[in-house]
Amino acid sequence: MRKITINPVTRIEGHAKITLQLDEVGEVATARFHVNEFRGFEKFCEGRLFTEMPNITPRICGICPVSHAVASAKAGEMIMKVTPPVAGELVRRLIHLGQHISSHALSFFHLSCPDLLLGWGGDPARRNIVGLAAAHPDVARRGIRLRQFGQEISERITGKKIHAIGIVAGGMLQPLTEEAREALRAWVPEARETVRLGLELLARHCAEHADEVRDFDRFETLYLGTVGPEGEHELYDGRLRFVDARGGMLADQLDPARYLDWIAEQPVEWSYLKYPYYRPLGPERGVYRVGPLARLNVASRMKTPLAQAEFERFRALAEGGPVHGSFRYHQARLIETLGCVEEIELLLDDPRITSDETQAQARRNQAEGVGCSESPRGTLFHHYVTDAGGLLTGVNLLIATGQNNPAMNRSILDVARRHVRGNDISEEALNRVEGAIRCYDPCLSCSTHAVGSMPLVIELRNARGDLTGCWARGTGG
Amino acid sequence: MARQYEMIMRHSRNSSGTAEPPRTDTRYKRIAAAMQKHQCRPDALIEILHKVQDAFGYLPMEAVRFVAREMRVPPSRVYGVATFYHFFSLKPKGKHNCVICTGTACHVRGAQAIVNEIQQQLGLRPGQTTADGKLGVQIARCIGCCGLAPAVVLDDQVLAKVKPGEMVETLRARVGGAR
Amino acid sequence: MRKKLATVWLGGCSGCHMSFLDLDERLLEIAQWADVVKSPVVDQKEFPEVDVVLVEGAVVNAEHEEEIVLMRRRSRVLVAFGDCAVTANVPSMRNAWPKEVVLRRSYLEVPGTVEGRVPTEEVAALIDRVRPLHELVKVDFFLPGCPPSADLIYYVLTELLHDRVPVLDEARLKFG
Amino acid sequence: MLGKLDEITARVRQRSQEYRLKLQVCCGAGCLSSGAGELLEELKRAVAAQGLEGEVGVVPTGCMGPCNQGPLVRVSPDDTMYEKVVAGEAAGLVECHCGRGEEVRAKLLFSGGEGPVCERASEHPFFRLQRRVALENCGVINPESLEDYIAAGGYRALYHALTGMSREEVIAEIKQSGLRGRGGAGYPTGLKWETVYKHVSAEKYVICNGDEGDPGAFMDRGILEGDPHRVLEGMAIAAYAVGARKGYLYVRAEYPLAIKRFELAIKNARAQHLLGSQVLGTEFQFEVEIRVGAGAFVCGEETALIASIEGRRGQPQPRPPYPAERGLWGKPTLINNVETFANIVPILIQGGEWYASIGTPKSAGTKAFALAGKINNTGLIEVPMGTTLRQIIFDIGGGVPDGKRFKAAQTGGPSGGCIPEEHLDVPVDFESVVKLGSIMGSGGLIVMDESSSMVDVARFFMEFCMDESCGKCVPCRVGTKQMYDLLHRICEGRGTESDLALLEELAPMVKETSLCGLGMTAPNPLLSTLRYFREEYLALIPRRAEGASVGPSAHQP
Amino acid sequence: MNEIVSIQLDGNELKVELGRTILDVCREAGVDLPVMCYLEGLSVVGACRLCVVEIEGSPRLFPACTTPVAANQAIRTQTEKLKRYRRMIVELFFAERNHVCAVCVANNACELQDLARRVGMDHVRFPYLFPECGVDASHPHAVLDHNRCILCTRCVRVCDEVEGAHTWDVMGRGHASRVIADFNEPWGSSTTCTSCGKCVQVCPTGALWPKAASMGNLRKEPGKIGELVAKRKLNA
Repeated sequence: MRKITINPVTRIEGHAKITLQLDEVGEVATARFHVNEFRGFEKFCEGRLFTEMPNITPRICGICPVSHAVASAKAGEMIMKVTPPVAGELVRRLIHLGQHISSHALSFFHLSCPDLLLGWGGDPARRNIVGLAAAHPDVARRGIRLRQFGQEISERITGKKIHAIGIVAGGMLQPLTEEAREALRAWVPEARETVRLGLELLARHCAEHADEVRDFDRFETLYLGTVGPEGEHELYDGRLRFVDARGGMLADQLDPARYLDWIAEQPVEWSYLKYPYYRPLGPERGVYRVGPLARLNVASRMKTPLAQAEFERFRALAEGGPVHGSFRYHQARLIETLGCVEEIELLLDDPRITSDETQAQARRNQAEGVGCSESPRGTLFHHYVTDAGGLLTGVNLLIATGQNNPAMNRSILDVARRHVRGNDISEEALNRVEGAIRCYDPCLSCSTHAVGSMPLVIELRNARGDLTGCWARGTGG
Repeated sequence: MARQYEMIMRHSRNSSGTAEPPRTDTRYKRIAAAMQKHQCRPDALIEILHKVQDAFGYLPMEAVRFVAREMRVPPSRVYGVATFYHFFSLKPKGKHNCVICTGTACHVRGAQAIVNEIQQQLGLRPGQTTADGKLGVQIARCIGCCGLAPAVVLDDQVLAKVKPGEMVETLRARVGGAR
Repeated sequence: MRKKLATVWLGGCSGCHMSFLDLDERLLEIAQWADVVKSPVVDQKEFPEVDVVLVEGAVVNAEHEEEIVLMRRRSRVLVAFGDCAVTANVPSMRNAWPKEVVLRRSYLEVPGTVEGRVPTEEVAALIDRVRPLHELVKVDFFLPGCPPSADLIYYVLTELLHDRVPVLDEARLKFG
Repeated sequence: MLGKLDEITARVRQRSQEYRLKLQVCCGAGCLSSGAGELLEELKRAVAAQGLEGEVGVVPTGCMGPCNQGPLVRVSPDDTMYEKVVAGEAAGLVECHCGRGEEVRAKLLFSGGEGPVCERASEHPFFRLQRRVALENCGVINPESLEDYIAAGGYRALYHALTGMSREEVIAEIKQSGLRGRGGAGYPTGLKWETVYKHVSAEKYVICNGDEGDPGAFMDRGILEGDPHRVLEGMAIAAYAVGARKGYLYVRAEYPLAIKRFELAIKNARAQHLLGSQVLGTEFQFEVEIRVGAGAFVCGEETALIASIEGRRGQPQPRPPYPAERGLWGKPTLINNVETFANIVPILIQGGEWYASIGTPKSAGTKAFALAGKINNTGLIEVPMGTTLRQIIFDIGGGVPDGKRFKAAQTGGPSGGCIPEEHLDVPVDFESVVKLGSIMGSGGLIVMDESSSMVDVARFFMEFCMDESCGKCVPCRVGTKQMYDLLHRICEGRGTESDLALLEELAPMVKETSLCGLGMTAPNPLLSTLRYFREEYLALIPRRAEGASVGPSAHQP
Repeated sequence: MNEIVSIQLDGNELKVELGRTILDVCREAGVDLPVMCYLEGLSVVGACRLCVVEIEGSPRLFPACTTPVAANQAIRTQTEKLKRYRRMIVELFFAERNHVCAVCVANNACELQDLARRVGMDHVRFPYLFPECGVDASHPHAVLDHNRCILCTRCVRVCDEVEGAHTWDVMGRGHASRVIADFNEPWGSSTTCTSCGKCVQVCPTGALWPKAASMGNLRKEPGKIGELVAKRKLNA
């Protein structure tokens, strides 16, 4: 037996690595994705006041802080038994959509485009956003600006791009000013064009590399996402829908507050990331995926016309059933981004959004609260239990990337089995394995996240664990 | 902190409300008399707390509440004073008490070894009392018997030039061999 | 002379890196002065010498402890990048409990957990206390903020990459 | 009234003349804990049994000094002292010395040690090099007997002051004496009295500070236990001089014997009109109350002590206003420590000029020291200012036991510092000790030998200061904690050179910015050990990994 | 009116009234001295030591808040040493408890946070002590978080001196000191607290805050106490 260790996210960043265990004949027996990072929010939030959580939990992740803030605020609202005023909700939605845009833009333009446009076999040292800027300045610039638009929304409202101050239990502290509304409106056409460009790039890539795309893992899982009352795609305030691998409805319109009835988590010895599964089907058959691919697989439709058109094209890939190929995450991400831009435009046009009445005040009115929102990487749950004074006595956080963990492991295994054989590990094999992870855009700060190039090292180990060989990529060695 | 807090809370609940301390208890009578002597002047607070500790061996919360009420001193002030001075204890001490002097002279002559030995052999750290309440171990900053260093005060008796092993044996003998 | 710049991420939320990306088009300007070595190499032997390294995050586990020492050795200027690196910030909130208690909560006690167990294999062991960088290595420059704004990052990087010493005056210096 | 004092004196003297021999048994705290109480009774029994009752008196006294050798018995007027006399040896001793007139050579003081043994105790260097002024009655008279005190000349100074001196004259005498506060800071006592005197107020207070908190110091204990009336009389004189009618003795709860004896002294003095409304038949009135401390070193600080007497947390106040101006209950208050008050009576009796002639020009008089640590003759001594440490440690103290090498002397307790061998010949006075990086302090003197780790000593004192910090001001509250943690790290072998650098940066800040003396002096043991024994610190610091260090910020704006 | 004397403040000649404190004089002269424990309207405790100044001819440092001016004093308020010491004191504050500005309700409304910027504290060199501190949320309207308490005792003083309730005091000593309500009981069960909210207003950090507040909308008005006390004096 040999063991191969891959560190896609370098040892220096040290958050995650992959090990491949080979059997006697050199076939991949197991593939494991190890998350190295643990910070302990579930414990150290205990003893804090529940109203502080919308400012603490964003520190779980700097890429999707708004989703955490929103989930926290919603859990707080359940504890207070209060609903934010309309303007509060609309502004919050706006920021939330902005975050989806910036996160998705980051994933596609900053992280994936270098691969797509510079080629999988390009010089790893240049395969990053800077290298992209040199080779395709327009694409890079537009990608950067799309992300900037998303960040700008938060800044225009709260004064801060990351870890915004103002998302509170009960609504928002700040209204949207007329000035901000106009400034943001001005961005919309450009943003829409950039997403379209992204979709075109992706479509071209898929056409040129049809085999590769098809070849990417296509194992089947269940899907979880939130949907609106009519089953429409909904990021901010939907109810849970599970579909099975054939697209059949497993459960629909579930109250997120009862997430524990549907989702269980199993820790493993070898990763800080747990193995969640769809509880009624158990750990083996209950593997599900979340995130853009899942959301598009569970949704009956998109809320906006342009996104809907893309959605229909997307679903046609699988004749209306779920699209399983994880490479299609990229596409789903861009479709969502398009939907976000459209929805932002609608929100900015809503006359109610600039009202000063953005926050509802209330005290703690019940002990427990669950907040749920869709983060860019998937469905997010915050679950708080408070004492009489409002101090947290129990905190449970179910994070998007965590829910993709079983699927990511399966994806790696899937890819590795096809491309890794014995001692002969090709450059391409490394890329494939890495690519399998990147499809999910795993947020490993919510687990970890790599920015830019991801040099790999593979260590071959014999059965006793002694190092017998080492391949490194991205360092010229 | 939290644990301590809880403990104190339990005390306060036991004695909260209108439940008067047992006036018939002669100890309370003595405390009341001392307060009378000082006309309940707030400046006598420390003197009175000394009396309480004399009477009970420590400062029971009930008695502390009683003092605050009778002397009309704000509760937080009484508690602040009671916890400022190390001589006062809000916890009952042991039936037997072993006070290890850790003054300079005793320190350079090996007081720490006594503390360590007691901790290792009897499992008692300074400030702790055995579960059965038989033996309490404390440390003192300096008992002014530097000529006798290292010195230990066992039940008000000063032991001079104490050797760690012998000290443990003495303590075992004092509490009847109980660990 | 083009500089070599690295950015590294230890125990933090990546928010500082996101703020770095908020440089937006100024990223390309930075790229004119420095080769951005964004994800340095795995193997310690191959960690390149760099002129400036921005280190985000606190020292949370045993691997971070080794990494920060290595990075110090290979970097001319080491910048504690953001509050976690400077003060240990939010990750240090766990220091109020023994690490075992914190792990037990997340892997054995939280609701919904089935067959709870604390991860011990192939994962970096937590250290007893989360610490800021300067408790382990010499830090040349401190850039507080949660996260530091892109403008601030731009200012500091511009100065450092031009061999000047950035000055955080009252207007630029802020925790939180 | 003077007649009454004379009458008592005559009576006591006559009674003691009846005795051919007097067996004085040291009943200081040290000897008591070695069995002096039992010995006293046994001696009385032996005297009675051997039919010597009329000619041999057995009397308890306060601390005689060599605490290490207790229980001690002195035979007067033979000037013979016996050491380590256990109760079982009483009969033999009485029979031999009192009966047959033979000295018990094997039990002579210091015969168990390595140094000289003298038949006449006063010829032994331990006593010969001492000059007992504040302690003159300690170990001589029965501390529980007012009559003994009066017979030793007691309360005459008070009478003299009340009847023959104006308040200004008293203060002038004290000023002339050059007496400086014996509590540690060495502020001129006369000036202090004058300041309180000059502040006009219907109410003023005199406080005797007996909160001897320095670990390793027991001079005040010795005095309070051995000669309580001396302190009481000194307080009364001070009260007359500054215009106070009420006094407090603030004493540690750890000194129950001192409390008991002082209480008795107050009671007896009141009964003889030496306290109360018409003291010694004059218009002067003076009451004294005892306030028992409750275990807080910081209460040695004047303003904290006042807070404690007022029944509050013993936290110091910023000065100004000084207690002399606004002290107890906001009234002008004089605070001196026990030893200072014990010096007042001899100054008034023999004159300020006399007192000033003892000691050095800037530090007049004598100073009591408590010798302890790695030294042969531990105990309580009093020497003229200007005596060298070498004389104190090697001649009086008999040097370091077990053939070990002397390393350092620690003076001034947690506020002081360590003085190494090379400075032992410096004459001890307020200024010179400060120059060496220590302070005179209240008189605790701890000797360290080569086996003592000076870093450990620094940590010990820092832990003390950290525990005793009242928590009011930030530099002391947090600074002592930080310094302790850093020292602890170094002691445990986990320190770095930058820890040392941090310590050296923090210490001066704490020293200069703390609110009261505790914080201002807390870094002293650290700084002085760093000054003289830096290599011990460095030896504890492991060679650190390359690049791993903590340094002061390179780029401060 | 007291005697007028002349002093030198950072090299500038000034005529000032005897009996006033150096801090008063500095404020009037526009010299910016940092303070934490000092608050107009409350008794002066001189505990934070931030306002220490140098007076020529004395080796000691003097807290400006308690030291009265004297004729011909030459006062220095901004020497390098003072700046260094002040920065160190602020570092000690931060190292003492668990101040996490990023998630504190008082973020952007905190005197301690502002102080750090003013004295140029870019990091804390001293090891963080990470003490175990509780949060008391038992009061219906406000929260006490010991993690953020700097023991300035403004709350203790305002409660005693202005409100007259003396709910707050300090227990323990040294670095173990903690602000307590009554007999170290949950604030919400205090029998002396009048819920006047003054303590919350004067608290310089996020240690005391109204439950309804969130990061971003916390506004404290410690200055109100000075005004209140002044008005009372006028009326009396």
